[in-house]
This record gives sequence, C-alpha cells and structure tokens, in this order.
Amino acid sequence: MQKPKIALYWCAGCGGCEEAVVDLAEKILDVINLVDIVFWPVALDYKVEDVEKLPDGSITASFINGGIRMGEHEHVVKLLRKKSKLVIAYGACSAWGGVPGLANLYDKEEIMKCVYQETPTVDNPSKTMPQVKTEKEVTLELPNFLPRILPLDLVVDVDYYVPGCPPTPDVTWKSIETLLSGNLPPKGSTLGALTKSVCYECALNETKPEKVLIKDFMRPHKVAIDPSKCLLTQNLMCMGPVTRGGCGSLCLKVAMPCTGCFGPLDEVKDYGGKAASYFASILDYMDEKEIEKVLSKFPDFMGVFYRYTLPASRLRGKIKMKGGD
Amino acid sequence: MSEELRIGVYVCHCGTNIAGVVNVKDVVEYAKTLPNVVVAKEYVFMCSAPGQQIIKEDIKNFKLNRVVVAACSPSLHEPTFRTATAEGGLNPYLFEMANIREHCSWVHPDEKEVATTKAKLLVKMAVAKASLLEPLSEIKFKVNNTALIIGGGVSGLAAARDLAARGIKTYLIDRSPTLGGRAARLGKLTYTEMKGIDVFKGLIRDVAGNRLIDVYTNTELVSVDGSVGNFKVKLVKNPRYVDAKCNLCGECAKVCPVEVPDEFEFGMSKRKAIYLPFKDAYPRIYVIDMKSCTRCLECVKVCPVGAINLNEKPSELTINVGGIIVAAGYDPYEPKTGEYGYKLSNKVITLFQLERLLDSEGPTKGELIVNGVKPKNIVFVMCVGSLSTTPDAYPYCSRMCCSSTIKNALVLREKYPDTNIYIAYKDVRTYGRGDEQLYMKAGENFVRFAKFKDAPKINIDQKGNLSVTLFEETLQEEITIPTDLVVLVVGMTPPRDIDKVRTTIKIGCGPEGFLREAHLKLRPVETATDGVYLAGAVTGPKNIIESIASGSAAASRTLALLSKEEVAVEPLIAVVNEDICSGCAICVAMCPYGAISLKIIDKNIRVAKVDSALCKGCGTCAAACPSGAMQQYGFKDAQIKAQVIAAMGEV
Amino acid sequence: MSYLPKPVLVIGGGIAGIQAALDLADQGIQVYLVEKTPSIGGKMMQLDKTFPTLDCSACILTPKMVAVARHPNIKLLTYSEVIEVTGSAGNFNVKILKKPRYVDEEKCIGCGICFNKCPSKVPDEFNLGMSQRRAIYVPFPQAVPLKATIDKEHCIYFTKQRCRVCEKVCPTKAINYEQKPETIELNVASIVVATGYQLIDPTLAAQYGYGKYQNVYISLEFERLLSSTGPTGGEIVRRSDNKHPKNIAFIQCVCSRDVKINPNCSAFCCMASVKHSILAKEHLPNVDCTIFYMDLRAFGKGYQEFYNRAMREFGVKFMRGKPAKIEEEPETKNLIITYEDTFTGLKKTMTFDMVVLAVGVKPIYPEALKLPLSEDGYVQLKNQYLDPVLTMIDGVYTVGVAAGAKDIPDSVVQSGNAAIKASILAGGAQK
Amino acid sequence: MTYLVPQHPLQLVELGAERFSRCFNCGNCTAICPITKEKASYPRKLIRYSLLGMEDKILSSTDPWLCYYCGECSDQCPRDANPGSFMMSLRRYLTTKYDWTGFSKLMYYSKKAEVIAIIVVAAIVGSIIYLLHGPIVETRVELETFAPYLTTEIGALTVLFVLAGILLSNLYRMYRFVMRDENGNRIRVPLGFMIRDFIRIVPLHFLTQIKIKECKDRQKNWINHLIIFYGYAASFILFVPLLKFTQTNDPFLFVNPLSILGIFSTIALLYGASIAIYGRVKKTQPMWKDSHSTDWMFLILLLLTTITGILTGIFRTFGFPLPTYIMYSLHLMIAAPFLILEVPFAKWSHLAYRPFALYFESLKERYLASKR
Repeated sequence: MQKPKIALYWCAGCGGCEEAVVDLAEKILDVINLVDIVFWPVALDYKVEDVEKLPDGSITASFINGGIRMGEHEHVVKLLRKKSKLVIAYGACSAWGGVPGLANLYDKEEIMKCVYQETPTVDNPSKTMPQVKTEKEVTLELPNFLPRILPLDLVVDVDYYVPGCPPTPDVTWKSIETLLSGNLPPKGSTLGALTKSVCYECALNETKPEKVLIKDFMRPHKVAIDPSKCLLTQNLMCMGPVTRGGCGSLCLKVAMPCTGCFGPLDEVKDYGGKAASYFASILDYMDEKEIEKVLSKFPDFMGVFYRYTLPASRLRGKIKMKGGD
Repeated sequence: MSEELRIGVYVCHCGTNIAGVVNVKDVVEYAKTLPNVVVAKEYVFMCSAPGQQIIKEDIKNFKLNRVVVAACSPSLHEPTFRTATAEGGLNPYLFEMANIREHCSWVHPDEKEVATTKAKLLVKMAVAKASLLEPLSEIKFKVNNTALIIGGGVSGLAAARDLAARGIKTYLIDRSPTLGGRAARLGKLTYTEMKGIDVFKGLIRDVAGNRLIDVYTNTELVSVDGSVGNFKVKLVKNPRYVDAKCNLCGECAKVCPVEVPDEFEFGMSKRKAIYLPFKDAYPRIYVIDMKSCTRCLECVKVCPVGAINLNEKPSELTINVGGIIVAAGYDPYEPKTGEYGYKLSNKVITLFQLERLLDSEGPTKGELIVNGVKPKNIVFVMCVGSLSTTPDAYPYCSRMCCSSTIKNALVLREKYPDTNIYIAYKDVRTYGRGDEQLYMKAGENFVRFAKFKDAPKINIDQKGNLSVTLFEETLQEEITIPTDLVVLVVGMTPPRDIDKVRTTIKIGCGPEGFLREAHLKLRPVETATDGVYLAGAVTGPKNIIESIASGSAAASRTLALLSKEEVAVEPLIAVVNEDICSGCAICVAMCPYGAISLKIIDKNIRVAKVDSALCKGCGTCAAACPSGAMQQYGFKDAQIKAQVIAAMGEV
Repeated sequence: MSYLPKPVLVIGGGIAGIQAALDLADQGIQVYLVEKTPSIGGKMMQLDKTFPTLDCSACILTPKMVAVARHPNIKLLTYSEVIEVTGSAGNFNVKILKKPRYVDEEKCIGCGICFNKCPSKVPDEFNLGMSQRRAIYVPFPQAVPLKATIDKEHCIYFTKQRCRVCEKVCPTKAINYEQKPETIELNVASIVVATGYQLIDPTLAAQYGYGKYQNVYISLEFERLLSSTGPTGGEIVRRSDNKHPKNIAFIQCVCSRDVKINPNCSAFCCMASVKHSILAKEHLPNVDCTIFYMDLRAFGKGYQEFYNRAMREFGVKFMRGKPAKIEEEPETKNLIITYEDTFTGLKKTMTFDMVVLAVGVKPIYPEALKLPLSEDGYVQLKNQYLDPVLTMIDGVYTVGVAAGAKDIPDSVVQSGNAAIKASILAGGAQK
Repeated sequence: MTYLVPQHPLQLVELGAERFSRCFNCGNCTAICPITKEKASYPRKLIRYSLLGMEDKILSSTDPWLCYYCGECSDQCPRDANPGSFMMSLRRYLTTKYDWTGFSKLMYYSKKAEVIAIIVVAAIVGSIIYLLHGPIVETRVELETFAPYLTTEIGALTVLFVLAGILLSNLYRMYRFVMRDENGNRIRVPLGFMIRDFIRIVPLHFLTQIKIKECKDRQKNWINHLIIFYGYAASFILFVPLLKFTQTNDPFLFVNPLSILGIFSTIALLYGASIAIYGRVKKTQPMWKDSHSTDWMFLILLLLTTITGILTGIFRTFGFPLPTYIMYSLHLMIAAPFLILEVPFAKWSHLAYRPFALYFESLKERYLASKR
C-alpha cells in the first residue's frame, strides 16, 4: 500500500510552526513511517517544480503555516491546493494571520518605509526601495508584496485548522492521528484541540469567585502574580475564557495570562470583538470616566485583543482592497 | 433542517401610518421574490380580527411553516400575531415581525422612496431570520398562592387587608417595631374629621388577628431567590426583647433611666429606651431600643409578668411566596442644618412636626405652642426639598404637600382665629378632588399666599426673632414677613435604605431612587420583575388616599397572579451549549436577575446553568459569553447574523 | 371557599373600565363589560400621545383592548346601556339594553366594504366632527369589536326607506335592518362604574369665542390634529385656511377652576397642554408655543421634569395669567388675546394663529344607578380614606374620571383598587 | 423693606369688600378692565397688596380712584372674588385714610356713629333754628322773616368754608400719601408743572367726569352722574351763595329765571337720586350691587334734602305758612348734616378725590419721566 503523501509549506511566519513539527521529537519517526513527505522546503530538497509535476489531488494533505504575505506564498498555496486532497492551516498565522497580521494596521507604503528607511538600524542613504523587478546588471524578479496579510482561507479553500502559536506537539500529533484515522471530521473543523475554552483545562478556574468582575487592567511584568489564583481576578487580561482550549493551559501553569494563540471557539466569528465584549462586560464600573481611566492603561488595544486574529477579523486591517471590502 | 421552508409574508398598512409613506404593494411584490416565500399579502390593519384571519387561513391553505408580519413595533403586537400563528396551527415562535412603522414610515415621513426601500430591507431581514427560527414552547411553573408585603404603612396594610379578604395567605413585614408607617402620625386629614391614626385603626381592624395575615415587625429582608410564582424569601426578625406577655402596664418605662428623642414625635418629645411606639401601635407590646439601652435591668426587675428578655437573639426565617408587594413608603425630606434656618431656631419646624403639634395626642396635646408661646404670625414655606428650589432639592413635585399645607393652614385658622397665616408658594397644585375648593376656602379664611421663584430666606436676628424674606413674583417686589413660626413644607424622598430592598428583589429605580413601575401609565403597580408589585409612595410621592388605592391595586395585580394555577413565561431565554461552555463563570456575574449558576457535571467539570424561571431574556450573558456557549432563544447569533447578512451582504 | 364566584359588571369601556375588567378577569371572575358606544377604548383612544413619556396612546391601549376581547372571562357588551339596577351588594339585578347595530355581529368581519360604499356622510365623533364618517361605520380602525354599526339617524334607508347599498355590498350578508333592541338581564355581585367624563361646553367661557372663531380649538380637537390617524393625518393646520400656524396659544383652566362654571381642577389639562406644546414643536419646529396658566400642576411622576423639558429644551413659553378675552382679526382670522402678565404686571395683547383651550371636564354617571353625588358634582364616597372607590351604594365602585378628574396612571390604579373590592364581594373561589 | 399690616384686608371687609380674599391672582380682572392701560395693573395687584398687608402700597396708589366700577372684572372673575366691590371699598378705605379728623373713619366703620352724627348735627341745626328763628307770621308765608337771610347765609357760608378747608387739607394729605416712589420716598415736581397740570386736568375732570365714559356701556351712568352733579351744583349755588335771591317771601314757582333753574335742578336731583336709589335696591348695575351704609346715607340724605326743599317751595307757592316754616327747618336740618358729613368725610369727597387722583398721577408720571 502506498503511503499517503503530505506536503509542508511555510508562508509568512516566524518559523515556530516548522519547529513545532520537529518538536514531535521521536514521534516524527512514526510520522515518517506512516507518510511520504513530498514537499517541505525547510527540511527536504524538493522544489516547486517537483510539486508541479505531481498529478492534481495526489497529495493527501498539505500543512501550510504562516499567513499569505507575498505573491510567492499565494502562488505556492494555490498550487498545493490544486495538488492536495486536504489543505490544513497549521498554526495561528495560517489560520487567522497571527502576530504578523498586526501589520495590517499599516498599509504597504508605511511598512516599506518603516522597514527600509525609518528603522534606526537601517543605513539606506539613497532611500532605495525593493522593487518587484530590477533590470540593472541582471534582471531580477522578486515576489511582490501583497497589500496586506491574509489568512490562508481567504486565499484558498481550507479543510482543517490546527491552532496554536505554535501548535503544541500534542495538538500536532492529535491532528495527524485524526487525519490518519480515516474518520474525518466535517470540513472547517479545528483539529487536535478542544471545543471548550482554556478555562476548562485551567487549574486556576476553580479559584474564581462566584462573580467575576474586575476593576483594573494590569500588565503581567508590572505586578507580582499570585500563581495560585485565577489571573483574571488579579486584573490581568487573561484571554483564557475566550480562547480555544487544548493547549493544556501551559502559560497559566507558569502564571502567565493567556494571550489567545489558540484563537476563537466554533461559535465565535470575531475573536477580538468577542474578547473586547467579554472584557467590557466584566469591567465593574458604571461611570464612564472610570472606564476611560482603565482603558487608558492599555498600551496597545489591538495587540491585546487581536494579537493573533486581526487579518481574519471583521476589521481586516487598514488597507482597502480593490473593489471594496 | 429537513423540512422545506414555506414562509408567508404579511405587510400591514396600519391605516395610513405605513401606507401613507411606504409603497406597500412594492414591498409585497418584493417579498414574493425572497427565498422560501410562498405567499405575500397586504392588509389595512393586520392586527385586526380579519387581518389575523388571513394569516390563520394561509397557514392552512399554503402549508406555511414560518410567518412574517411587517407592521408596527413587536412590543405592541407581537403577542397578537403569535397568537394568530398559534391559532393557525403553527408553533407561535415560528413567527417573526418586521417593524416598518416606528423604524420606517414614522421616521421617514418625507422620503417615500427611501422608506419603501428600507421597508423591503426590513422584510428581507425578517425573512432571513424567520428561516432560522425554531419552535419553542412556553415555560410553565406552578404558583404558590401566598404573598409577601414589605412595609406596614397604609398601603401595605390595605394590600394585606384586600388579599386576605380574598383568602390569600399574606406575610406582612415591617422593619420598625410597629405597623402604621407614616400616615399614623398625621393629624386631622383633609377631607374628613378623621385623623391619620383613625385610618390606621380602620385598616388594622381587618389586619390584626386575621388568621390569613402573619405580621412580622422588627423584621428585615435578607434575600430573595426564585421567581414569579415561587419566591423563596429569607427574613431576619430582630429581637424586641419584650414578648407577648406584656400587659402594657408601663411600669418598665417608668423605671427606665434612659431618655431619648421620640422619633414618632419627630424628636419633639422624649421616650424611654423601653417604650410603646405610640398609643395604638400594633402589636401593642413594649419594645426595647437596644441602641440606647444601658442594660441596667431595672425594667426586667419591675415587669410583673416577666415579659422582658434582654438576651433575645435575632432569628432567621424562610418563607415561600408567589408574589411580593413592596410598600416601603417614603421618608420626609430632611433639610440640612441651616437650610431655611432649620435647626438654627426651634421656631423653624417641618410640616410633619406641625402635624404632630396639632394632634390632640401629640407632644403638646394639640396646642400649638412653640417656645412656650402661641405663635401669632405663621409662615409656611412650600417646596422645601422639591422642585429644585435649593441646590440639594429634588427636581420633582411632592404632590401631596400643597393640599396638606392648606389643610393645616385652615386647621390653624379655625383653632386660632387671630393667627395670621402666610403661605409662600411656588405653584399651588391642588389637583385632587375637592382640593381646589380647599384652596379657595383658604383664601376666604384670609390665608395669604405669596408666590416665590427662588427659595425664601429665613432671617433670625440676635433676639431670635424670625422673618421670611422673599421676592413676590406677581408683585415683583421683595417682601419681608415677620413671623413667630416658620413651617417648612418638606417633600417626600425615597426611603433611606430602599436600595438594599431594591437590589435584593432586583427591581429598578428612577434617578431619584423611587422604584420604577413596569409602565408609568398602564402598569403603575407592577415592576419589570414578574411577580413583584409596588404600592404606595415607594414609587413616588402620594397622599394617603392614593397610597391606599395603590395598595389595593397592587393587591389586585398580585391576586391576578396568585389566582392562576401556573404561570407561563416566554421561552426567549438564554440557553447554554454545554459542549462549548468551559465554566469560566463570566456570565454568572453578568446576569442582572441572578438566573445563572455553575453546575458540576462531572468531577470538577463545571458548566453554566440558566434558571429558566429567573431568566428574563435580556441577552446580557450571551453578549458577555467569551466562548459563544451562551445563546438566546429567538435571538441566536446565527439568526441575528442572518439578518445582518440580509441587510449588509456577506462580509 | 370553593363556590363559584358571581359575575361583576363593569360599566364603561375606557381605560379605567378596561383595566378593571382585565384585573377581575385575571382573578378568575366573570366580567360583563358594558360600553355604550360601538367600541371600547374611550377617550384615551382619541389621544395622540401620552405624557410624560410620549408613548403613542393607541399603541399602548390597543393591546389591552385586544386582551379584553380575547379574555375568556370577559363578556363584552358594546353599544349597550344599563337601564335598570335593582337589588343590593352581592346581588344586583341589572337590565342592559343592547341597542341594535343593524349588523349581525356574528357575521360581520369588519372588512369595511360597506362604509366605503355608504352614500350618507356624517360628522365623525371620533375626530370631533373635524372629518366625516358614513352612516354605517366603525368608529376607528382598531375598534374592538371590529363590527360595523348603522347610525339609524343618518341612514338613508331608515330616514327615507331607500338605498340598502350596504346590504348589497356586504360579502357576508351581515346587514339586518330588522334587528331589534335586546334586553339582557344579569345578576351580578358588584358594579364598577367607569363611565368617564365629558368635556364641559366650551362656549360657556364665551370670552374665548369657541364656536365663533374658526381657529379656536379645544384640546381634544388639537389632540386629533396631532394624531396621524386624525382628520389631517397629523398635520397641524388651521380650520380657516388649512395653513400651518406660526404660533399657538394654549389656555389653561377653561371651564375649570371657575366657580361660575366648574370649580374643580381637571387635573390633567396642564400636562396635556405641555405635551401638546412639545408635540406641536415636534410637528412644526418653527412654531411658537405659549401656555397661559395660573398654576402649572405638574404633580405626577416625571411631570415636573417634563414641564422643565418643555421650557428648556423646546422653548415653550409659559405665561402666568388668565386671558380675559379673545378677539378675531377679521381678515386673517388670527386671534388677539388680552391678558395680564402677572410676573410683570403688564396688561398686554398678543396675536396668535391658533388658540387651544384646555377645557375642563365633568363626570358622566349611569342614570340607572342613581348614585348620590356630592357638592362638587362628583359621586359621593362612603369612606374616602379607608375605601377610596366605594360609593354610597354598597357594592358599587367608581373609578377613573367618573370618580374625580385624574390622569391615566391614577385611573389605572383606581381600577385595580375597585377590581379587588369587587372581586372580594364576588367571593371569587380559591383553588 | 415693606412693612406688612396683616389686619389690613379685614378692614376692607368692614368697608364692604366681598369675597376678595378668594383671589388666586390670575390677572383676569386687570386684563378685562376697559380702563386699565398697559402699566396700570389693577385690580389684581391691589388685591395682592391688600391681602399681604402692604398698606403703604395702597396708600400711595391713585388707582382706586380711576375705577368707575363697571363690573366687568366681577362678572368674569373665575373665583367670584368681586374685584369691583374691592375697588369700591378701597376708595372708602382711602377716604378714611385721607381724612385727618377721624370723623370719616368713625362713620365708615360704624353705622351707629353715622346715625348719631346725623342726629347730632340735625339737632344742633334744629336748636339753632329754634333759638334764632325770626317771628312766625301765620297769616301768610313770610319765610324771610322766619329765617332772616343774613343769619342763614352767615351760617351757611361759615359751614361751607370750614368744610372746604377740611376737604382741602384732606386733599393735601392725599398728595402727601400719593407722591412717593416705589421705595416710599417723597417725590417733588416743579411748581410750573404743578400749575400747568392742575389747569389741564382738574377743572375738566371735575366738571365733565369724562373718565366714566371709558368704562364699558357707561353712557347712561355718566349722564345720570352728570344730572346729579349738575343738579346738585346748581341747587348748591342757588341756595347757598345766591340765597339772597332765592330765599324770598314771594311765591317761588316760575317767577324768574333763577326759580326756573331752581326747579329744574331740584327735579334733576330728585330724578338722579331716585334712579340711584332704585338702582341700588334692585341692583341693576354692578356698581350698585353692594352698597355700603354710607352710600345709602348719601342718597337718602340727598333725596330728603331735595324733597324737603321742593316741598318748602311748594308750600310757599301755595301759601301754607306753617308747613313752609316747618319744612324749611327740616330741610336745613337734613341739608346741614348732608353737607357737613358728606363733603369732607364721606362719599361726596370723591368728587374732589377723583380729579385730583388723575392730577397727582400725572405729576408722578412727570417725575418718573424726568428720572428716566
């Protein structure tokens, strides 16, 4: 029997997701026993042309991590889509844009200017900017920079999602198991994680008082955190209640508030909106001025509520797409 | 959903209310083009009997399984059309309403085309939502047919009297040691020869000893759980230290060494630490005021029947009732020291103190004596604490004071014909039956009226002589009235601790703290919390007659509830998806009705649980729920999203 | 107690009667609600909005009306009058005359075809004669019951023995010219009188020229002008030239607080006029409103705040002084009011395009009951304090304006009061 | 600071004001009054002043004298407080206040005192006649002999001057009360204005009483008022300064122009007084609806004076000596109290106060205008 073929590809991401695969440790050998990896640029020397040669639909599953930032990403994921039975958005960036997605708060010009001109460490007196095509000595073509970062499912049809920044080895393993079991869940499902929020797994959930109401907003590096008490009740903006569980509440185990890398639950369409709504609900003030005071303590509102999900949110970002959005 | 959707759309003209602006025909034609719509019709008044008939027949003829009516506000006629839908043989919750009157024709009277487009959109949205509606059934509870009345003033007494007369077991609690409230302290009343105490006696005749009425004095509310038809109320009964053996011999008070101002007489006389609140107090048993008692035990020694027990402890009791009437009354506005010279001179008193002074059973046996002399010139200053006359005053009108002032002025003129009485007023609001005649009679009796706009000044000179200076608005002149007595006509304010009762029972209040009715005009004795009713001045200033009438009216509404076998509650309540709920408990704190708790389903796995009897379907929890586990029937995220998409297109 | 309760009779289908009937019915008591006009609803139905919340009056009332019609414990007898009452508390024998509608209530579906075809036009009482209805009519579209009635006095068939158009067009053959008055006899435990009021004839205050000058209105007429279901569809226009007025005067205490006409205060007119001025401003933002008053009786919950709003937010002018007379400018039909501004002591005249008189009220009582009245013209009460709704006849209770001028919330409270009293007398069974 | 006299309104009740304390200050009366101008805020404001006891405000007001009691205000008063009668009683009140002798107060506040005063004066006159009358000729009418012209004339003129003096002093007091500003400070007007305004106002209004016509439907009243006034004036001139020509022994009737004038003036008086009495009995006019005892006294004495005068003339003409003397004595006994008591102290004085009120009002206006 021929082993199922799988492909792995890395778009706009930090590389953590690739690490996460390696983090499977000895289990990766089990994986290799079970499947044939036909494309994995970071580890294996297969080229895009090799993929192009494969018959359509011949790859069983493509694991794609990172958001779609460059024209090249777009090209390759579309190719993989054509060649694969299943496309899996692997990790937060691929599923919702991830941390790089916060770049969508700026448009292309602003980003370019910042990176190539304004950053203090840049030495670029001629203010040269990257071009898609350069014809000086030789002709060079670079992938184009898309107006904004997109989650995978806005570019190609996605079958499954594996959440996390990065997905924990446990989650990765469970999703592979699910895929290999032959008993596929409905399209669009999230693999390897829970249907309940982080609180469900969190040991501190039991320490919550009868009524959860908070009076202030604290940043974790500025307070002495009591590791035995629900962080929310210590005025730390824990995203646990609004974030999909399955991570094993790892951060909370070391008394760091959840930042939400497992993204929204099935019934939630806009992670940040829901997070803001939940925070607004438990903020225990009636007076507008008091509320203003608390809100002014947020150093970066979008960074707190939309850390991993801005490109997939209703807000999308700042850039206007052609044809309106 | 396996079943094929068959939607009927009905567009109402509402006379010309809608049809005058919206092109109803266009809307109907448009509706026919919407997905799953099998029939669309228009009619002049959909809410009328023939209009409803159309719906009922179409459900049968077209085998409809969803009904959409585009008409007025759902708050108005949703129940009407739900009933019609049910009578047509469908589940009533498979009905959806589009408001094309308040939301459309009334707000765009001059833009007919825009309004028509908007009406189409509203219909499209309703159809989109209707496609996702699910059949629901009403939630029913058995009713416990007993009632709790909080407050033993005249309105509470009237309510207890009337409920008991219809055979309803009633608990009447008051936190003071006697029933009677404030009306018992009033002197001669406006329209009869009766006094406040006579009204109290008249009511207590039916209440005292009534086997259906349990009276608990010195008793306060601790908590209220449950909901309409089934409240579980915890009370704490504070000790009286004297039991029913008391034979009213009064020996204890004679030997008691502690004297404190008598609150019944507004501090104008003294009482002992062991005392009978007033002559006709109910229950007629002495009581010890532990705040001032020195525990000298003199009374215990002297009591011939051994009725005194200084070691009595508070006791808690729990009762189950079907309905609650809050008749907590009011407090008179207490002027600050120095406001209108109050407390700077003992010649400045409040109207309530005057009532006591004029009462033959009051501290002066009915003689108006201030500082040992009978005042000759008396000035009443009205609207003290009301109508924003001073910065601390409330903006509202206290309603009863005008005629009460005039009544007292007439009583004084009759009793002391040579007194000169001035009434400084802002507006004479003798609105009640017979009050205008009273006002005229005051004129005939040479009670003089001076109209002010800004609060009069009370001048006290070094010798302690008083005068009142005011700018007479209708003469445009400042006048100074030398006087021997100033009566401050103080308004009514919400009772001081009402917020505790209010938050325990979970009812709303207005900006000044008076409790809020379910509807100011048509549901004046009901609250937004089903099964909780309001009586007397706790909703706003009232005179005795109005208080008694509202006590009876509250009893009437309560009786209407308690006459039922069971109560049905709209099923538009919150529901938890236990597969999603992680037990994060955010919703628990949000629920304004205390309807959500956490239940343990497996070892330490908890999920939220909605008490369908308590849930009012406000949606707060659904908005707060971080995981989307909490949804509200009738307004599920998917249904609302379908409407939004219908309106805005897919985003 | 487990015997069946006796029924209760409620006379008058205005808001007070409706509320009393609903309360009683909810308590499990059988109620007969008798209304002399073809539909319940009463005066509240004619109001546009209600103070101080500006709720649409019909919108909050019609659900109650529908509830009356639906309630299994309420038997609604419209177009009926009580003609005889004998017996005493707990056991009244009542004769009710059910006037013929000449329309079979069972068959009529209120489709309205007949009144569109009827050739006889009559001034419409519901709009105080400012519009026309037909001789076969439904008083207003939300009428309960929604059954047509033939006004015999104006019906061409009854006056001239020809026509019969309605009979021809009726799709359900509901017209029956042969209908006879019917007498219904009831035995009831108690009676709630909620017969309401009528406006005092405004021509008694001759100095204001109502009926003589076209642009002088009474407040209820103005209410109809404001109403979108009114004769002008909610346009405030003058009778004389159909133009919007630029300034409107509201005069308080017309035929009330006047010992020669009616010494009583009518309790709700002040707030009604404040409401009118606000609504006028909403309809015509540039209109100037002036209220002539003596004491502005904003005594109820939220009323003072409403009054303040009218002053501060809407710029309604309040003029303290009772105008002495109104004269008309013959060419423009504008109205000149002579008054003393009692705050400045200046005697002045001011010209208005429209004047609205807040006319006082007097109670209506069913003659059959022979209720003893007191000096003020209202029903005498046995013990005003302990039982505020009991008349001198045991078992007969009065509520609403029939028991003294009052506003809607106070009427509703009284209805509840009377309901429980009647219910006690009816001896409703406890389960 | 206004000093309040709480008893003040009760005095007005004694002076005939009815029900005015019912007033609820609506201003209907001021607005309906046909003679109030924009700034003249009466009766309402006066009622307020009175009820609050602001006596000095009332004393300094000339407004009560401007009212002729057409009754419009009372007809339409929503409280039926009868502002008209209040204004009437204010005039009585002011009369008692202007008078420094106290007689006025005595008569206005006590019916008994009033009757006693009449009887006393009549008795004094009677005793003077009894003591000083001339020989009684019984064969023919010798009135001149019975009542020598010089004695009578001296008596009459003495009384006239004393009374005029008192009345003038009262007018001066009125001037002192009235000529004050809002704060109660005295005000003065240059003499030139005082003279000019006096000439402009007082004679005209004294002689024509034209202001009555401003009242509603008062044409008839004005004429009646003029009939009484001129009948009275003519009779007074004929029978006091011209007594020399009118008190003769000759038959009086139709003998000379003076006698014709005398006859007409007495008939006019008889007519006017009868109309007024009839009116007061039947209460045909608003102003006649509430009559004070002093009103009755004025009319009754006027009527009796006229009747006794006429009867004296008739008896003299028909040559009945004794009845003539008796009637003449009676005539003097009635006329004397009428003049003595009415001119300075009671109702008659309004003939002077009314035009002077207009005069003082105009002076006040000038002062206020100059201040502005």
